[in-house]
Parts: sequence; C-alpha cells; structure tokens
Amino acid sequence: MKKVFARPESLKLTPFHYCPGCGHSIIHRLVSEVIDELGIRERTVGVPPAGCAVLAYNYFDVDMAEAPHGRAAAVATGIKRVRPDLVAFSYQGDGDIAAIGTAETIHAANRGERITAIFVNNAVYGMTGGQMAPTTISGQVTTTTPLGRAPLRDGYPLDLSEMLGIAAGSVYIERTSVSSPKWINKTKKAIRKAFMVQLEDRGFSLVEILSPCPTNWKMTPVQSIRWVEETMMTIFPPKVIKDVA
Amino acid sequence: MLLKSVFSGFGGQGVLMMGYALAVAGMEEDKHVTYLPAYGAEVRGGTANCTVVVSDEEIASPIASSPEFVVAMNYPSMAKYQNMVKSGGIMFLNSDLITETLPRDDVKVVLVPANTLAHEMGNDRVLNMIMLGAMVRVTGIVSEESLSQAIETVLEGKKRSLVEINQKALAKGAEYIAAHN
Amino acid sequence: MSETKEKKKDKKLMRGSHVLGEAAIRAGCRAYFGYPITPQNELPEYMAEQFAQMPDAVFLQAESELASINMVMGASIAGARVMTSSSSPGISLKQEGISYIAGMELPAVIVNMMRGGPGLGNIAPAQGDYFQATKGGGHGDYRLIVLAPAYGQEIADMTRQAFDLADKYRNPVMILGDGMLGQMMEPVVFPDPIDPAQLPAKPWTLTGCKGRPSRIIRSLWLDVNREEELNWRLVRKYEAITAEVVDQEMYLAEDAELIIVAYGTAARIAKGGVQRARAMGIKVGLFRPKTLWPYPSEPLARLADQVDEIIVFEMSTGQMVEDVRLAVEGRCRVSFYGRPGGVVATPEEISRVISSTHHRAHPKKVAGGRASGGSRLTVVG
Amino acid sequence: MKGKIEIDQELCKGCGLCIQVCPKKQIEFSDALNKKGYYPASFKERDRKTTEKLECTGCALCAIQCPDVAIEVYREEKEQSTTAKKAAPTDE
Repeated sequence: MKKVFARPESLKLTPFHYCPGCGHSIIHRLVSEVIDELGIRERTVGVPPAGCAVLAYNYFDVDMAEAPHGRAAAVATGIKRVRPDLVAFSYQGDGDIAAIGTAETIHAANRGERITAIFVNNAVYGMTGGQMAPTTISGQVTTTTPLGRAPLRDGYPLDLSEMLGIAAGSVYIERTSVSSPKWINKTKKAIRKAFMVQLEDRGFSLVEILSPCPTNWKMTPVQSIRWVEETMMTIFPPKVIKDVA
Repeated sequence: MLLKSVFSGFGGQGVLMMGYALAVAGMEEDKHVTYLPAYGAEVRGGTANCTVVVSDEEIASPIASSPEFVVAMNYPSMAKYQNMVKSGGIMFLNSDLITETLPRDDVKVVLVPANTLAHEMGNDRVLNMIMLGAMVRVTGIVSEESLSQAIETVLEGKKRSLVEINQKALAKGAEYIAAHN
Repeated sequence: MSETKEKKKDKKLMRGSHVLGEAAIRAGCRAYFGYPITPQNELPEYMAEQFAQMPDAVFLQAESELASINMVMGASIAGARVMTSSSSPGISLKQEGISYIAGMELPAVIVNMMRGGPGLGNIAPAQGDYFQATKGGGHGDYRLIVLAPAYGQEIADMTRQAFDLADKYRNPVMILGDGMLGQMMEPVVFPDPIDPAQLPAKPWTLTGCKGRPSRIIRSLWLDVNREEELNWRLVRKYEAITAEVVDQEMYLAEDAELIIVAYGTAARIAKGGVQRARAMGIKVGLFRPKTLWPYPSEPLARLADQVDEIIVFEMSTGQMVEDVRLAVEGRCRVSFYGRPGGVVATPEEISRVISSTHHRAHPKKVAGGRASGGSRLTVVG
Repeated sequence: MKGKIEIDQELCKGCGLCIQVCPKKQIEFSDALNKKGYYPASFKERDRKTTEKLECTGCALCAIQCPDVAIEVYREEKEQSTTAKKAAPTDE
C-alpha cells in the first residue's frame, strides 16, 4: 500500500508540547504542508509569538526568529523589507495579535507589507493559564472573568480580521477553523492562498483560524471542537473577509 | 585667535544663513569652526539666533556666554544680548529697526541700515548678507574673499541663481562700512 | 596645492545629525526604522532623503518606537546593518526590543539624542538617560556598548565604529548624544564608504535554510541551566568588550591637581571651563569618557592617585558620578556639579566651580569664586 | 481492505478526535498507557465482538484532524498515484 498521509518535510519530528486536542499543532502541520507544496522551505522565515506557540520554532523546519509579545508583524516587516526574496510569516495568537500587537498588525496590514499572518483565535490566553483574551466571547468564563465576560465592564470581543479588512493595504483575509476535517481542509486552502498573495508580491495576507483550547475551556477535546462550531462560529463566522482580485 | 559671534533677529531675516555663511567661510580657511543654531519652537516662529565660533585652535565650548560680536537685526535681539557682549566687543545693530541706544559704553556699536540698503539693491531679502558683509569688514574674522566664496556653498543646488545677488549684498555691506566709519 | 584643495573639498560643514546619518550610510547601513520625535528628526529625514536615491536601501517610518525597534530586530536577523534613532521618551519605548536584541545577540545601532526629563520634559540638551543607557535599560542582565561623541568629527568616526562593534560582538550599540550635538555644525571629513556587499558574511543570519539545517534566533531558554549559561556567556563577551573597547580623552591631565570628568556636550563646556581655570593658574585637567559602557575605570583610577579631587559635571542630577566613585574607590574626593532639565551650563560657570573646588583643596594658593546658585554641589569623601 | 492507518503510540496524546471523526468507527483508545501517560488511540482491523474484518478506506480524516501528526495513512494504489493532498474525500 502507498503512504498517502505523512508528516510534511517542513515539520520536524519533535513531539508537540501542546495539550491533547489543541488546535495549534494542526495549524503547524497545515502551514508546513503549504510551505512544502509551494517549494519555499529554503527561503521561508517564520516569526512565532509569545504565548503557547512561542516554541513553534522547535517544530517548523524553516529558519525561525523570535519576536517580543505582539511585535511579530514588525519583526517580519524588518526581515521582509531587507530581504524581499524571503517569505516571511508571523504565527500569532489572539492576545498577541489582537491586544498587545494590534498597532503593529494594523499598520503592517495598512502598509501592505508582503507578509503572511497566521492568526490563531482560541478566545483565551492559553500559556498564562486561561485569562480573558480580546476575542473572549461575551459571557465566557475565564480566570479573569469568573462570572463571564461582561462587555460593559470587560469590552466586547474584537473583530480584528474585519478591522484589518478595512485597511487599504490588506489583500486577502479569511476566517476559518480547525474544528473538523472539512474546516481543516478549508483552512489549508486559505493558508496556501495567503502565502500565494505574498509570493505574488501583492500585499498583506492573514488567515484567522478558530482553534480549540480544551484545557483552558475546561472541556474534553471533543467538546471543544463542538464549542468552536456551535458557539464561537456564531460570534466569529468563518468567511472570506477580504479578497482583492 | 578664538572669536565668538551671535547672530539674532526674527524669523525671515536670514539670521541662520548669516551664521552658516560665516562658518563655511571659516572652514574654507582651514580654521576650526562651530555653528550652533538655537533649537526649539522659536526657530519656526518669532526670534531666531545662532552662535558661530571661529578659532585657530580646537574649539572647546560652542556656546557663547560672552561673545566678542553680536549682530542684532531687531530690538528684542539687542535687548537680549546687550548685557552679554564681551567688554571691548562690538554690537552690530540694524539701524532701520533699532533706534534705541546701547546702555553700555565699553562696547563698540556699528549701525547698519540693512533694510534700506537691501531695498536700494531691489531685493529686500538680502539684508542679512548686507549686515554680514559689514560685520566681516569690521571684524576681519574671515577674509571677504572666503566669505563671498562661501555663498556658493551655502546656496548650493536650487538656490544657485541667488548666489550673485547675495555676493553683491556682502560687498554692499562692506562698502557701507568703508564709507561711513 | 591641488592636494590641499582636494582635502578641503572632502571637509564638509554639517549638522551632527546629518553627520551621523552620512556616516551610517558610509558604514554600509542600508536599513533605517524610526518614529518622529524632537530633537532628532533631522536624522531620519536625512536617511529618508539619501535612501530615496538608493534602490537597495530601506527607510521606513513606523507606527511607533515599539514597532521600529522590532523592525530593526527583523532587519538584523536578516543580516542588514541597521539603525534606529529616537530621543529619551522614545528610547524608553524601545527598551523592550533592545533587551530582546541583546538577548538574541543581534547587532544594531541605536541613537539616543537625549532631552530634558523625566516624562515628556523638553527638547533641550540633557544627560538624564545615562543610567538607562549604561546599566541595561530594559529588562534582564545585559549591557549595551555606549559611545558618547562630543565633536562633529567624532560623530562620524564613532558611527562607523558603532556598526563595526555591533557586528563584531553581535551586540546592540548605542550612540548617546543630545540636541546640541545633533544641531551643531562642525567641519567633518568622512571615512571612505563601505560597500555592504563587501562586509564579512554573518554566518548566523536567517536567510532561508537553503543547503543547510534550519536555524533559530531566540532569547527564550526555559531550561534555567541554559539561561544561566547564556547569561554567563554574555558576561564573558562583555568582559572582552571591556578589555578591547574602552576609550577616553585626557586633556591637560599630566600635571593636574584637579580633574573634571564629563562626557558629550558637557565635556565641551567643561573643557572651556578648564581652559579658563588654567588661565587663572589652576592645574586642572579634563577626563572625558568616550565609551560610557564599558566605562574607562582603570585610567580614571590611575588619575585619582595623582589628583586631590575629581569634579564630575553632568547635565543631570548625578548619574555618571556613581561610576566615577566606583572607579576611584576612595582614592580621592569626588564632588558633583550638575545642571539637569535642559539647562546648558557655560564654561564660565564651570571655571567658577573649578576654582572654588580648588580653593577648598588649596586654600592658600588661589582665591576662587563660588559655584553659581541653583545647582547642587555635593562632595563625597 | 482498501486502506490502513498507523498511529504513533508515543506521539499520540489520546485526545480522541480521530475516534470522533472516523466514519468507519475503526479507532479506539488503547488499554495500555504510553510513556507520556496517555491512553493512545489505536487502529482496530476487526470488530472486537464479531471479529469481523473492518474496511478502512484510507480516507485520512483521522490524520487530518489529529493534532499531533501521529497518524500515517496508507491506501491501495488503484489508478494513478494519489497524494496526501488529495486524500480527503470531504475536501469540498
């Protein structure tokens, strides 16, 4: 029999440190597969965030550079500006990209930086232990919203992708999910397209991926993918937010 | 020889250019020079001033708390610097705008009607170079030849067409001194 | 004859901030990221104007100092000779990135044209950021190489040196100046330009893993033993820098009974004060650290054996004076004279401080004046 | 048998998502702990009770959903070569 599904070349054979059922590692695999299929492994530089994916450089078998919390878009900008022949992507969680790094992200998008952002939205601060994130939905219980997020006190969940869609320099922005094989395949297509936008030198691209965090949501992995589809998707509907032809 | 000069006036009188031209001329003569413009909000509005030091030796402080020479293009400038001029120094006053007398007798005063002379030349804007020409004729900080040459550096590029009129203004200031002092 | 004329042509009267920019470009700098703040805007403006003519060069006005220092980080990761500049409050914002750059051992040149503070303060020349520059500044256990030019020519030379040191030691280098150094024009002769393509290759940069294993540039070491190892390795690097980089100017120090220590703009004022005091017959000299970190402690300690007292003059309430005391280790008295907040002292004022100090040390020799009011004169035994 | 899967028992963290998505219900939790202390998923070729042979189609849904890239999928070659990319029938 022929092997039809195996680990992509751009993903090291290092076991993931992520919790059981975590969406990060699925997304790592998808990004790696896209890098392999586009044949860009040897000219890609990745910039992971602070947060659970801070150790992403242990998994991707491409050149990887750390960034301070929230600053991945700026670091990727620096790399890409001085070496336009490289393919630069940032890999950022919701706290990283939509709270502390909002300014860097919006301005990178608005300048039309030729970088690709992978935005993992799991509605919670994972690595620090489950605090409220900018994308925590109203009513959601976190360690810093023990009675649930109350918008009039804690603010509303932030639609960062929609905001980035308004920026003139963004070319392609799509929100997807990794809650089922169907969505995972859609996500891979979106990631591929986002990298293509960069390869075609067209501008800023971003894929927001709704991703389960069973540990901090205090759910089983199976419950967590259901929560993504039944609850998160009502607040953050998957769709193509911007696609400049 | 170490001579410190302060140029002061209001924005638009070309005060900074006077100092810059003197500093360039000093450099062309292989002297040590510093040019220190006042920096701050006032540069863009009301008063402007700069300090130029020309020396045969390395210049320690570019600041002049008691300059040998002060050029005041309007009365507020005179008021500001009249007590700072070194005893035995010279104050150059734009007599078109300054009618007040200097309340000191240990400082020499040279009056130059810079606005009138510029107007006679048909270009009101060259009053600064008229004053500078007069000042250099009196002080001899640099040679008049170097100063005239410095104008070419100062007005490099887009302003090249203005070189000649500015050089003529320098000469006019020097001639005024020759005729009146 | 023609040779001297050629030389004259090379000499340019330029403001300090433009000198710095031109020297950076001649050092092979092809990337600049910054955010406007007075009094250093002439530097980014110069870079923007020059880079506009250079297709391979990158100028980017970022959305904040935070963003710009992280762009510097990225450009350095990708191998560029890169620079950013700011003034005191902006440098505070950059500290996060500077700490990362130090931890990731990346070369970068950071210019701080200090102004009066704390807080928003004012745009006048001051030296209140000495601690921030020399003691780390951001979080963690690190040092910047800190160069303090005082003359236009030195701005040109130190800028070249800054890029070379940054690359050599893979360490951020700060050039510490102020608005006066940035605005003042002095004649400068520039070193010949370097073609960035001719610079030695940096074998650690991230340029895509073609033909080699993939690399990681990081500062995160969750394993405490590895983090400790990194910290000690940095210390060994800092020791090597200290041994090789320390530099200072000594002026009329051979026979001095009294030494004034000052850096940057303050040192030029102090030099004027020394000249005046010498004319009054006081045997005073100037010690001017050209590197603030590493600090020239040893040569200063040797001077301390020779003199009765050291006066430290800073345009602050007293920061470098602590390093002087550490260097002197009680060999002589150390007193301090400061004018913070953007006040620029005059050489006359400094000569009065010198003469009153001298009078205290040698009451019979010379009758001196008094230090002007308003500032603090402290003496430490 | 059209396909089969291999689950790396040490990479698996026993999250159970593969069990959830397998259309043939051919994956179950193992009874034995792995070195990390998880009960990993394991592939069953026969029904436990009936011992009837089960028909894995090599659809790869389990591998697509697996967060730990612990599953490799094999399929009998029919026409031309199939790639991992084309493995999923639910792909739009």
